[in-house]
Amino acid sequence: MTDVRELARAFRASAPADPDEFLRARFDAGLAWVHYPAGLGGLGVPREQQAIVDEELAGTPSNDPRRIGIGLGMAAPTILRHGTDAQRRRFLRPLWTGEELWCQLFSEPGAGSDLAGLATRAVRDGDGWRITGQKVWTSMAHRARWAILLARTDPDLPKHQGLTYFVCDMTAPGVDVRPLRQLTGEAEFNEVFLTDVFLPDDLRLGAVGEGWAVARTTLMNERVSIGGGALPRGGGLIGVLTAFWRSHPEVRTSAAHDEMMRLWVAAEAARLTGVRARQQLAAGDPGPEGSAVKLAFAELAQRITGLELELRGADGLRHDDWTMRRGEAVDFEGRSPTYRWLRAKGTSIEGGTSEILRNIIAERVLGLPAEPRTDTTVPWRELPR
Amino acid sequence: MTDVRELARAFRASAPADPDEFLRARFDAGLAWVHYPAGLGGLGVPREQQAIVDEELAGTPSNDPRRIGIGLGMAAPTILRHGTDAQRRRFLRPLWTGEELWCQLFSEPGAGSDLAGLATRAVRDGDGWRITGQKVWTSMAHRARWAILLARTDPDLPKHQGLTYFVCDMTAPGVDVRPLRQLTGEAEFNEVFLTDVFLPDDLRLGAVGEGWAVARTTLMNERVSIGGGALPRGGGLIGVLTAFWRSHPEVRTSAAHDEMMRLWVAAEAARLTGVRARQQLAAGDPGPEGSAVKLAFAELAQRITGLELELRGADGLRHDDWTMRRGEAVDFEGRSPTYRWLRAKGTSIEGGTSEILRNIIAERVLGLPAEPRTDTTVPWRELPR
Amino acid sequence: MNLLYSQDEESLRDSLRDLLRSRTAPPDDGFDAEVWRLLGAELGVVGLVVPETFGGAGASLREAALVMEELGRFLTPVPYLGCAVMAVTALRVAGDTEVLPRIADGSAWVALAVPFAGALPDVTVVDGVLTGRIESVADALAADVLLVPAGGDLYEVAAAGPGVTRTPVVSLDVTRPLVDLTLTAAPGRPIGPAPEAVDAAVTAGAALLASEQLGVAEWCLDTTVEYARTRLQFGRPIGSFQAIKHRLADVWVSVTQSRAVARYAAGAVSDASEPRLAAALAQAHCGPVAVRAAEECVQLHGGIGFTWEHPAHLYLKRAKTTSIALGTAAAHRRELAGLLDLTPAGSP
Amino acid sequence: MNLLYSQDEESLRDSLRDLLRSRTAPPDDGFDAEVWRLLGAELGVVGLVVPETFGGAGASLREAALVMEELGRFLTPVPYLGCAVMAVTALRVAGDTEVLPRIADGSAWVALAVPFAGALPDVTVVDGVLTGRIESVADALAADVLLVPAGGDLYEVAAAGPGVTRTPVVSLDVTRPLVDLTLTAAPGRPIGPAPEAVDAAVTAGAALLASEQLGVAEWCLDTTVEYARTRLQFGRPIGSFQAIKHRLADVWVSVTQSRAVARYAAGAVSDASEPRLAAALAQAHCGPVAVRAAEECVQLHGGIGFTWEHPAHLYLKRAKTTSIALGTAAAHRRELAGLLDLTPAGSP
Repeated sequence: MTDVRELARAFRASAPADPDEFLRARFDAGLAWVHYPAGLGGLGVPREQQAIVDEELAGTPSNDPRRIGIGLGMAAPTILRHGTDAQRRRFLRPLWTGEELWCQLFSEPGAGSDLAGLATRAVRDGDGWRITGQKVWTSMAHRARWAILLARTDPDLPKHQGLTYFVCDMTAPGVDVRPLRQLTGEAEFNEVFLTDVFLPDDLRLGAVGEGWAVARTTLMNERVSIGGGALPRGGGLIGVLTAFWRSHPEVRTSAAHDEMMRLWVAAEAARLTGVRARQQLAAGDPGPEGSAVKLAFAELAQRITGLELELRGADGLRHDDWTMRRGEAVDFEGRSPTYRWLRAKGTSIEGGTSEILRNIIAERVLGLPAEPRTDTTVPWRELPR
Repeated sequence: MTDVRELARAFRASAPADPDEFLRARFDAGLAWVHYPAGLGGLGVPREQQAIVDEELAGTPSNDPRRIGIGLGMAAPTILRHGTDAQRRRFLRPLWTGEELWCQLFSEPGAGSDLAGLATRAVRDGDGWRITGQKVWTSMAHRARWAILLARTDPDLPKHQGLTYFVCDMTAPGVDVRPLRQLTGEAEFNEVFLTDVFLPDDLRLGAVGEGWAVARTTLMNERVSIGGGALPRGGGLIGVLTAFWRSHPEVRTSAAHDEMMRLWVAAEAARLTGVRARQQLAAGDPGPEGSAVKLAFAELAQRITGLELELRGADGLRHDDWTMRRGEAVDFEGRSPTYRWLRAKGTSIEGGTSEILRNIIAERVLGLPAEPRTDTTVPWRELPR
Repeated sequence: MNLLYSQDEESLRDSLRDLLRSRTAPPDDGFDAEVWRLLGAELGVVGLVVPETFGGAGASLREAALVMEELGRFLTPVPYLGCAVMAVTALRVAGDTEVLPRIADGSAWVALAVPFAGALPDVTVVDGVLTGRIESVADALAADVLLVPAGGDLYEVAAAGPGVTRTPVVSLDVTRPLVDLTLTAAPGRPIGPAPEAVDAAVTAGAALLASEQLGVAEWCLDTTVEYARTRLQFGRPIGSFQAIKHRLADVWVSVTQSRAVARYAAGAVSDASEPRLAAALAQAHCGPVAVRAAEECVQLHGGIGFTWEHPAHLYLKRAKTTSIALGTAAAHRRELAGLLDLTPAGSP
Repeated sequence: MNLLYSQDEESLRDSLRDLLRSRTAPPDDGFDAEVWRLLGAELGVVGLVVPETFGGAGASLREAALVMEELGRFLTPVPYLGCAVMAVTALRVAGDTEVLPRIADGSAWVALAVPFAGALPDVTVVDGVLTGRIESVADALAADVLLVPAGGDLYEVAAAGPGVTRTPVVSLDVTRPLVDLTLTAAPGRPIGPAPEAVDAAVTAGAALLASEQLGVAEWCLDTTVEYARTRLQFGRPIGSFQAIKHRLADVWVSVTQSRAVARYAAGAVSDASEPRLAAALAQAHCGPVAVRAAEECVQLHGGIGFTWEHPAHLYLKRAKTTSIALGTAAAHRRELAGLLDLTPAGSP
């Protein structure tokens, strides 16, 4: 059995100093993601052992997990599972080191919750494909080298069957990235217009027509990653609120006190649920509790930030800045109270709306019967749009 | 134009003293329900003029509106609209005077919200019909002389088309009324078992197969009547709660204070909505606001009575009496706090569940599209049950 | 009290809609001068509550509430609340005879210089000149006249005069700009006693703000219903999904209640029957309803509702700020408790 | 802290379910003597928390919490909370050596004589005899021994002895009877100091009541889901309607949270890390969740859920009474605020 701690210590002892080189060397040593196969940044050992590596390599160069988040959380597991050997070798190393950033070209203006209804077309052209369509809600598209892309290759098949999954070259001609401004005033996301973009066939991931199955791998990993990291008790948004309460005796009213305590209890219950979910995962028994955490977080974020504005009274009427900016990271704790409140409205929409999450819980967790569907058996072309 | 006030004064001057005789005479004078036709207890004048009659006849014998409620609110308008002349003359007078009580045989164990799915059969037998089936949630069945009854005459037609509406003779052989005990411990309602009950054809109301259209008249009138009467500000359940608060300083906490004030505001908003709905009705412009009143009342009743139990603490753990009794009237204000809390759970189920009411609001008021239906076009016999 | 709209109100509503519907793109500076002129000159609604003796229409606050409702529905950026409702009420109670005619004839935008939320700050008067700072004042951006409560009296101060500095604030509600006012020995003309005047103005403002909130909530509900009827996902309109239906039905119920409450509040401040109670009830109810309607509007629009491009966020910001302005719902519940003798815990 | 169930706990759960599942019809008097005997004799869970020195299993309150969860799920009418959790905890803290063995060997049903909700009444002690009245005591109906806090000490009082009157109360929760106790010069034997003992017992009771509430909520959710899967209306299962789905999904989310919170509370009173905080959190969260799950159970069953015949009402009554017993959620939120230094309004 591989002694991961030993390997990590040995690596650290002789690792290069330059951050980029360090990360490349760490990948090559199999210490990037230990549960990945040898040769692809891992050692083929259980995922839990990553903690040992991280402990041993604490303080060494690392990548910003938010910057490489999409690649790490969504593209990498999909490439690992559905990619060819050549694709794995080409993409995984620079993805992990952060030398190549990734984005996701899934959602479309007409296909949000109903992702499988998407209209972006991919048409055969010699030894490759021509892609035309419009994608939205693409974070990092303006920086990304690659994208994971879902497109329709056969509109005469039912919606789930005519899709194919590609890696999109974001530098290819015909890729037009435009900022998408949100209600916070800044543009954290993009719209991506694809006009006759040529992708060679070796950028296809999985078989033609198998796009939905490949995308499910991506989406499952998105949901797992969204639960977020472990917070200490009273951390996160509830910590911001209680800190404000403690430092501003003049805003305290008895009604607000009870409302704050309700939120504290709800936040702590949600936090403990996350703790328990991670314990289950570590025990090799991942449950559906992640969905509960995301649903609860969305509601809590909105209620907590809303109460904070009320407590602030006149100050709650004032914003800091409406100028159009690029916002690349959500920062609930460091920014203004009005930003927090506005940005929180997105938590129940992005990464699967709360409505879709409730459907999933009801059908997959509780086993309630599906609604009668009219859209899954007819050719996509004939669906009302 | 009929001078209603004049007529009422003249009638009062020479009316019989015996209560029953007084009511019969009042009916015959057209002063029962002035908007009904002459000869059927009315004068054919606008409904608003009833207020003049009631004012002039204040203090004279009257019937308990709760005792004759079902007859008055549901059977009478249906008989008036869909009955034959003979039926109107036979039923309306003793219905109004209260000499004959009515009940409603609509709901069944398998057909609650989906009333049109009911299974009680009516089969031709000579010059009449044989009825067999089971009905539930029948208040007053143990006292009623007559019932309005919906039964299936043709199971081979789609569900809404095979129904016929009858007046059921509650004294006929084969009618078996059994108390239905509720979670309050008492039996306010009944189950009614109909076994081969013979009803002559002249007890059929409306044409064979037209039962659903006739029933819609009944149900529309049920919804109108459920809005309830006008309460003064701070009356009803919120009045019970605030009276308890005022008289029990020891139970006051700041959290409960704000919750009580939320409920006060919600109750007053619901009350004003009822006031406005009645003003619209009086102005000849009945709107859908009655549904808003019923939905809000159900939720309020449950929240207010729930908070009262919490305020009462240890006393909220104690009930008064679980012995099986017959309860004929809902009494939210006169009974124990635990009774109130339990009985309030029925307000969102009886007379159309809150779920069905929301469907109706969404589709009929807001014009949202109906869900795909699979049950309205196939023969009733083939429906899954 | 009659809670219905009168025929006159219904035709006023029609005229307003004709005007406001055509002005959809809000100007960058949060003030639509042309609509403001038309509301004064063509429709005569700016001077609606100004007595006829002073050139106004001599109507009641009920009619002004109808105007507020439509301004809320279209989110029209004009200072109607501050000028036509609050300043006029303050001036009438303070016994003014000089400023009211200028509001009625459209020659002056008058602002009551009080914070849109929070307590009245101290402004000192020495030898007829005023000094102090009043933050987050609404509807004062380009006002001609400021009505400043100071030392027990209400003063008329020329907004463009000496000693007056207006600093625009970055408002959360981009359609209702706020300013910070600094008075440094600004000359003022006393009009009359301030406390009752300001109190009446704030009460009338809170009561009529409920009608604005009703208009906001109605727009949100109507817009969401329309979207739900036409947006297709999974091969059918999202409004045919029962969970969406039920949530919109719940919004409809609370908007229906808001209509009754807002009408009641408008009536109660018009006939002065119980203005404080009605205004507190209105703000305790209608503010949260508007916030919820706007939140559901954003949520049920999905991604597009979260964009800057779609107007939903403007309504969300308006709903939230008005639920804080002139007192939060919680503050109004506390006031109601006092008026109803529902003593809080710990009180004797 | 580990919030999962251990393998031992899972097999204990299996044994409990085998036993409890077969006892569905609750007895009329609100006490199932046979199950109580089997829980003691066969499964040995009545003495679970009694130290091994006194013949118990020497297990922790975590395992007892698991028992509470299953008793809540099946609504088994036995005095486990009062005897095996609260009395045992009080006895251990008070330093008892005599009563604990009788609980462990099943020879005594011991009840802690405190009100199930509300403040401790005064019981006076004069010459070793106790006088006072304690209302709404749970799990004391047929108890052999009463533990009575009086004059600073905890006393053992023979329930069938002289001077003790037990008056059964008509309990809202028919599956957990209450009694009013009257002591009139009842002889008592002092065990040890009362305040810490009672405090620890009430804290442990509140913490473990959360597991009972979890079991209640789970039963309600499971039963409603099963009904929604099979009840047909409009030609399809009602559970295929999206509004029903979403409400049940919301219940599932809060029950999932209750599980984490209840496990945490059980752990925290077991290792005494922060019992007060954990118990307050547990009651602030799990009580309301159980009430809501039971309310949805009644509502989504429609008419049948409103009948006496269907067990839903038993769970509704249990959920509501436990949300009041040992402190309401609001009271626990107040306590939490104190522990977290989140000062309420008006405090210095």
